[in-house]
Amino acid sequence: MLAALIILPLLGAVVTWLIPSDRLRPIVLSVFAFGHLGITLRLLIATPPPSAGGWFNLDALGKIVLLSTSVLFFFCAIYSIGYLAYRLERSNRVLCMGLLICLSAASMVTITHHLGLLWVALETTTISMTPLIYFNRNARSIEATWKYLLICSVGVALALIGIYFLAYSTIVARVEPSLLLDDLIRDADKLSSGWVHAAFVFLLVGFGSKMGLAPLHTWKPDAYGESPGLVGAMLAGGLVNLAFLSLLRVYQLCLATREILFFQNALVVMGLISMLFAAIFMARQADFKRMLAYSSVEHVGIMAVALGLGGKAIFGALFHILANGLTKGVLFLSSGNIHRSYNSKSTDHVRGVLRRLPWSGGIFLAGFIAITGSPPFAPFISEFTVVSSAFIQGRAVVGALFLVSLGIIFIGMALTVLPMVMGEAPADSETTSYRDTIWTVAPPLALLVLVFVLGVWIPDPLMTLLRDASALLEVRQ
Amino acid sequence: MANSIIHIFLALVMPPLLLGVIAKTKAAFAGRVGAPFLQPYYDILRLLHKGSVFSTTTTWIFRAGPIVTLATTAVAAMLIPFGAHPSPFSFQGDMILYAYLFALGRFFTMAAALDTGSSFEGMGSAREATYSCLAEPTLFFALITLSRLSGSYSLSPMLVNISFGVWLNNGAALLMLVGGMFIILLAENCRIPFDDPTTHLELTMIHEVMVLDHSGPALAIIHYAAALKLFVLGAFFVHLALPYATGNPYLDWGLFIISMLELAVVIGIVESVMARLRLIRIPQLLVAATILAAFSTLLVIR
Amino acid sequence: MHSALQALPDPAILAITAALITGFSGIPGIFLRRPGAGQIIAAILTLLSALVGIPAALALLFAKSTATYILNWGLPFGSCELAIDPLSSFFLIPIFLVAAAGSLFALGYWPAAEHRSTECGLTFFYGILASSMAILVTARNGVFFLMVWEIMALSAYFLLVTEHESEGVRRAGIVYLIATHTGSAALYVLFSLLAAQSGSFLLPAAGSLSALPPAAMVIAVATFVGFGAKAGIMPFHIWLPSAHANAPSHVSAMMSGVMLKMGLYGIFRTLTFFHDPPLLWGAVLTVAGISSALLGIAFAVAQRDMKRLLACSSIENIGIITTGLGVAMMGVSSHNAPLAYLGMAGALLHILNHSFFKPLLFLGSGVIIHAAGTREMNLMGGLAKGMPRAALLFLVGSVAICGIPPLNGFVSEFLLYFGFFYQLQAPSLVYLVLLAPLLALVGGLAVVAFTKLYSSVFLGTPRSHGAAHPHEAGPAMLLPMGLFALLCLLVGLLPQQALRLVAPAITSFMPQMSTAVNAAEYGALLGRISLMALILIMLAAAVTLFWWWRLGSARVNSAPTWGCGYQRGTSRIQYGATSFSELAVSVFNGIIRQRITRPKLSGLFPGPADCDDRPTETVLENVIAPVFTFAGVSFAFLRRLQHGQMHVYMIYIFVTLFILMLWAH
Amino acid sequence: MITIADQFLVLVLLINFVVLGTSRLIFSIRAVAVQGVILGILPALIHPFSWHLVGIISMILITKGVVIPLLLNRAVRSAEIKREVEPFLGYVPTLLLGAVFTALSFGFAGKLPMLAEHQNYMFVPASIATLMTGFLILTTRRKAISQVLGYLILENGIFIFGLLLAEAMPIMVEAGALLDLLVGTFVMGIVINHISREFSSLDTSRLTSLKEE
Repeated sequence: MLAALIILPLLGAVVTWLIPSDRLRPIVLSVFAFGHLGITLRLLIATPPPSAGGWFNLDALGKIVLLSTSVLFFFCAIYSIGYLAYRLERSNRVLCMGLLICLSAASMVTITHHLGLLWVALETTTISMTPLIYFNRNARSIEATWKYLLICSVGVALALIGIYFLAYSTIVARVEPSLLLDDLIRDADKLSSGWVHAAFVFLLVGFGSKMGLAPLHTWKPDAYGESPGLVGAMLAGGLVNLAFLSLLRVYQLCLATREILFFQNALVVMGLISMLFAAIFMARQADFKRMLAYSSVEHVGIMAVALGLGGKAIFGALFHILANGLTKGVLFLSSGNIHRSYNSKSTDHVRGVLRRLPWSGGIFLAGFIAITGSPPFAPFISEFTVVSSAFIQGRAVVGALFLVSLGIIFIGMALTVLPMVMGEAPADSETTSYRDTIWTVAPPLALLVLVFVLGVWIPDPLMTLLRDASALLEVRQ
Repeated sequence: MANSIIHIFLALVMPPLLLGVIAKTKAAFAGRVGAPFLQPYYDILRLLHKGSVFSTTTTWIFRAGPIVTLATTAVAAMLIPFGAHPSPFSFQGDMILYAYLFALGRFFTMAAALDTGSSFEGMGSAREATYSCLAEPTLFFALITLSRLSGSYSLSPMLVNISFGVWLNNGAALLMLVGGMFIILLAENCRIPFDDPTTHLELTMIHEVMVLDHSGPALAIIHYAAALKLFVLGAFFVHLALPYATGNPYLDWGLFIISMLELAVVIGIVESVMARLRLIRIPQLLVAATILAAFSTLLVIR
Repeated sequence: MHSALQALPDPAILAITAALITGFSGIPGIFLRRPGAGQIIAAILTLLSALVGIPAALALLFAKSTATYILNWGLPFGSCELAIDPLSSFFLIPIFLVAAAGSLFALGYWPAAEHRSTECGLTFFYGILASSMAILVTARNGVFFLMVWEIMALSAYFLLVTEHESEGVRRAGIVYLIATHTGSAALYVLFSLLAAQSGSFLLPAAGSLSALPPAAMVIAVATFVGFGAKAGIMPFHIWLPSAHANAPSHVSAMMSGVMLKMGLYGIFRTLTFFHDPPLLWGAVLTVAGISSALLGIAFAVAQRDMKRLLACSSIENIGIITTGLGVAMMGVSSHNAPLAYLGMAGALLHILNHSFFKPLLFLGSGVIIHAAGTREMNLMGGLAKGMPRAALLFLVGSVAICGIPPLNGFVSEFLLYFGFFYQLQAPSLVYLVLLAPLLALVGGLAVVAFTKLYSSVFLGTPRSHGAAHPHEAGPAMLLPMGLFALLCLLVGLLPQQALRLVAPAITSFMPQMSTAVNAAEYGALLGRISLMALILIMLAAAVTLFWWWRLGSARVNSAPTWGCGYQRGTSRIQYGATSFSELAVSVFNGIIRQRITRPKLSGLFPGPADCDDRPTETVLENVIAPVFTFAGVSFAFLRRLQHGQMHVYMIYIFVTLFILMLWAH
Repeated sequence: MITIADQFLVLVLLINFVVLGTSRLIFSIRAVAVQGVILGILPALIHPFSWHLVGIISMILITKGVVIPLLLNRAVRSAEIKREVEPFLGYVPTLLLGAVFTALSFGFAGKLPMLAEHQNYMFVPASIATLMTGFLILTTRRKAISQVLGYLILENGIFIFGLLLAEAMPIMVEAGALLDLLVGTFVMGIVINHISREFSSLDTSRLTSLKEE
């Protein structure tokens, strides 16, 4: 069953490669996405035992990320049917293939407990996304692709060093050398602390740059800004979570090695820096896709702070994986519609969206409200959990900084989004034939509904899942 | 009971007499014989028998103005004690009602004035609005002082309480209060130096210009209401300035009437020796009154 | 009457159901194709819920008991309790009342036939706003409270930007949204700290927290900022004037009449948690309140936009209420029962009164806008002839809001005044009595503001073509106004009954205090006031009869107003709104700030020129805007970090690595 | 055997300096290729014979020694550029920095808690020094090709460290990692070709249109 999770998308990749028709391909994509979603749900209900040797083990943390990725991917696939039908001027073979390969690699990241394999899978996602960013085939997108590829590769390379250091620490400690998470955790207190420390730093920087923590985020606005809406959605809602999952693995290890305090503080500091960075860059942002990219920086910051705070905030971090992923899907898909319809990303030209694209505009507005942490949407739950636990733990300064940057971000986003969706379209704005259709509106709408439901009611199974997951990250004496 | 009847009777009958006395005093100062004391009564009666002209611009507000003014002033007259005698209607907190009744009258007077759509009336009501809300705090400082001195929350006790004994103890405070309240008395009743009822240059008037377009019975009502207002505020002032009281009720009524007439004479003297202030000076004088009253308050509550 | 009400099946359930019905009232309209059908259904549903909800609220109020329910929700913030105690039910009354009146008014004011695109959303969010407020006052779980609070704020925002094509509306919307969100941030802190104090997100029981620890101080500050921003207490009022001015009128009525009170409710509720709060809290509230009242009404005097004037007077009234609350708190702290009782009674009663006359005036302004097509008072005039009924109702509102007898505004202010005077004999805090003259000044300025409003709109002759041919409003619009006017009159004439309405809420607010005073005494006082009011009315009637008798026996003819000797007098030479308040503005210059642009006139025969003066938003323009510009500039500087040079991005990565390495070892 | 390995590592370090010092792209590509070949041989020296070792070695040799250099050469040809002109930092300073970093890394490696049998070999210092070289090239060179080379050298540095823990790294993972590097560089090559078509140059200082102003 676990194997199917990996193989099915690969199969799909092959099929999409063989299919000649650009019209047919997205439908096949959606079919495989649906299959993947089905398998995912099946696995969540009936979880298989860890594979022999413990290489593959779908634990609670993996489940959460797998679920959010699979759901998001499914809706992106549906969206691609309508979207790519409009973009028939160029072949979407590579796009569909890349998406499916990325999905397979992502599934691998979620189910493996072997750090080396984790790294391989993660690097695969990075590479498989590269051609997708270049989908628009213009100077800006090639630049974005180049920066994305090089910075992420270097970052992940650093992560590889970190993993090597861990491995070497086992050798130095003369325990049975292994990169299996469970073995490492078992022998944690024997490992030589010097190497482990260094490893943590390298892993933090490596996965952090993949995740987009400031100041390692520099590739993000370019990549998100220049790639098509659904690729942006996968990057911001999917890949970010994978990197975060890798960070969670490291966190588990830290917990075992009692080195946690440094790691937590580092996370809090980097998270706050990321939020402040995002706040600064979002104010007066004239390109709404770049704005979304910075919002993604903000939200990885939130997750990092939550993880660093520990305690109850862990729940917030884990729930934010879902909340942020789905909401980012809403925003990027609807912004893709807006971008296509105005053929511009500049807020000078994009005005009065509610008039031209009532549905996309409304969804985008709602997504803005959701992502800035207003009820009744899911991000509120996680963000408030973080704030309150910060104050309850007596770390008022962290809480205050957190709130301040949230406030600035809200103001910045409001000043960008509200003039965009409201008012009248300016006379000089380009008019295209692109309008809301059921295929391009339904997916973001469905995601929005999900975000809303999770904002008012967390189903019991999900709640237990989150509880188990946060149990894995509790400090144990 | 008898006292209440006398009270109401005085309130009904006496007010125009004060105007007559004031006019007579001014005439005496000017070396003229002047109109008889009862001239105001004649005027009012004559006006009551005249017909009326209503501007086509106006609505029922224009008609309501005089009525409400008179009614409110009359109720105020029911609350204020005359001389040593408590008022017919007296309850805790009545002084607040007393102060706010005038506001009601003012609201309708101004509205009625503006109803005519004439710019002169507009001017008048703008001035009235501004100056009266400057006068408001002074009255309240006075009430605070009196309430503090008498230890009660009702006009009758707090005014009747004033006596020479109180003057001996709180001379300074009461002196300032008298000063402040005299200014307010003149201002509220649009006497010189604030306003000159007898001038015929509308640009300079406050109260008179607001009632330019009223005629006949309406004007009569307005004149009577104005006289009554002077009477009511005067009664208030007399308590502060001339707190005579003999034990004998009838003598007290007499004393009250006499002191009201004294007040009228004093006003007359002031009007004959002073000139009208320029409009821009008026606020300063009113603020001065407020400051006086405020100081008296501070003196008694410190 | 009470027994009859208590015979109802559990009133608390009824009230909550009513709230939910209101919330769903807008939904049918979304699916109905025919324009207007949804609106009518919404109006009917809202009216129904009011008919159910208000009696239920009254029953709960007089039952003096607290009904508690546990809502089963899937969120990890402890159990979600709903409870209705007298304080909640007291606030429920205006919510249901104004909501119903507004939705009825909307039928005439915002007919779906003319506003196809906007009506649906308007009706929908209107219902959400109403029901969120109704649920808010029952919420007892901090997080649930916060969620409902945000929903309320957001739905208000969407109502406000209904006409988002106009730049002004968008600006107002953004200012409102930013202000309310900043307030919410303070509330995040508040509820987190409360949870830290009490150990759960359930709101603490009354008097269960101590005010001594420093956290309590932070809680107090957060409360003041968070809820004050919603209530519009100075200096958090910046969003209020433009928001109220730009919203559709029945929405303004809802916001000003009820939504501001939710901020006050928050303050009330939070203060109940603490036993013996420090004197400072009451003092701060009092100072903030009286200055809001004074500055608010001063701003109002200077306004030219009718609805802005009303909005500023909302600031004033909120200020008066806050003063009352502050005084009451000082009474609680100094164990001075009468002061506490009078202050609280005045505050609560004024909340009720303000939710009667302010909606009346805002609905009236809607009628006026329909008739004159503008909000600019200098362009109106003489509307009373075209719309006598609306004019009469509006007059009632204007007199009531000035706090003049015999209407309801006076009653609440009377209680406050009496509380101040009461201090004269009190052992401590004698200086509170100095609030009385200040309040008197506020009253005086209010008279200026509202004579200005009423006269320049309804009286005189029209100053523009738009205002020349007004038409009377339809029953759908007049009926709600009439209802409010009637309530104003009733409370004014039977204040002792109104006091009985308030008493239970006071009891629940400060149980130990209210036993120490004998409320009957104050009831008797108010009885005397109602007697005097009746006498006043009878006297007025007598004078009227007398005058009619005189007029009957004399010649009455009519002529145009004397043109002051001008040869060609136009209606433009009347005293307009601005010219009326000009003197007051010049006297109170400094408190009232105006930007006057005077033309340069030269030569013997200068050409046509115009002089423009408009009131300035002091705080917004001189404090907030500069901060934003500064932030913008400094951010623009920092944004250079993202300069596109990739090799420098690489340096970022390695520098981060290096720093972390140093930190780790 | 391991002593021989050390000699090879010295070679690796020398190649680092060559790449730091030269401006001719083709030459530095070849240098990196040689470095890759050396790294390919090294495992054979330190690990006992086994078939999967053979597999790995052959793979390394093919990828690092043949495929990647070919790719880069193609890119250079298509872009018709010969040398790296005016780098952000001149050659002499870069060389000096490289020397300093190498020295530092030797010092640093001495402090690390090493396994006794690794104590007196220069795997760790060599790998750190190579890492640093890669970083230097990444941050100082203008041409996209040079940056790819920098990335490759960085990878080589990591690879050297990886040699120490063959028993911890299973063959599968090793292969996967290598495959990723190959594909990654492959994609980079493609991207470079696109860049040269788009901008008719490989000058990355032209790739700065995406920024905040």
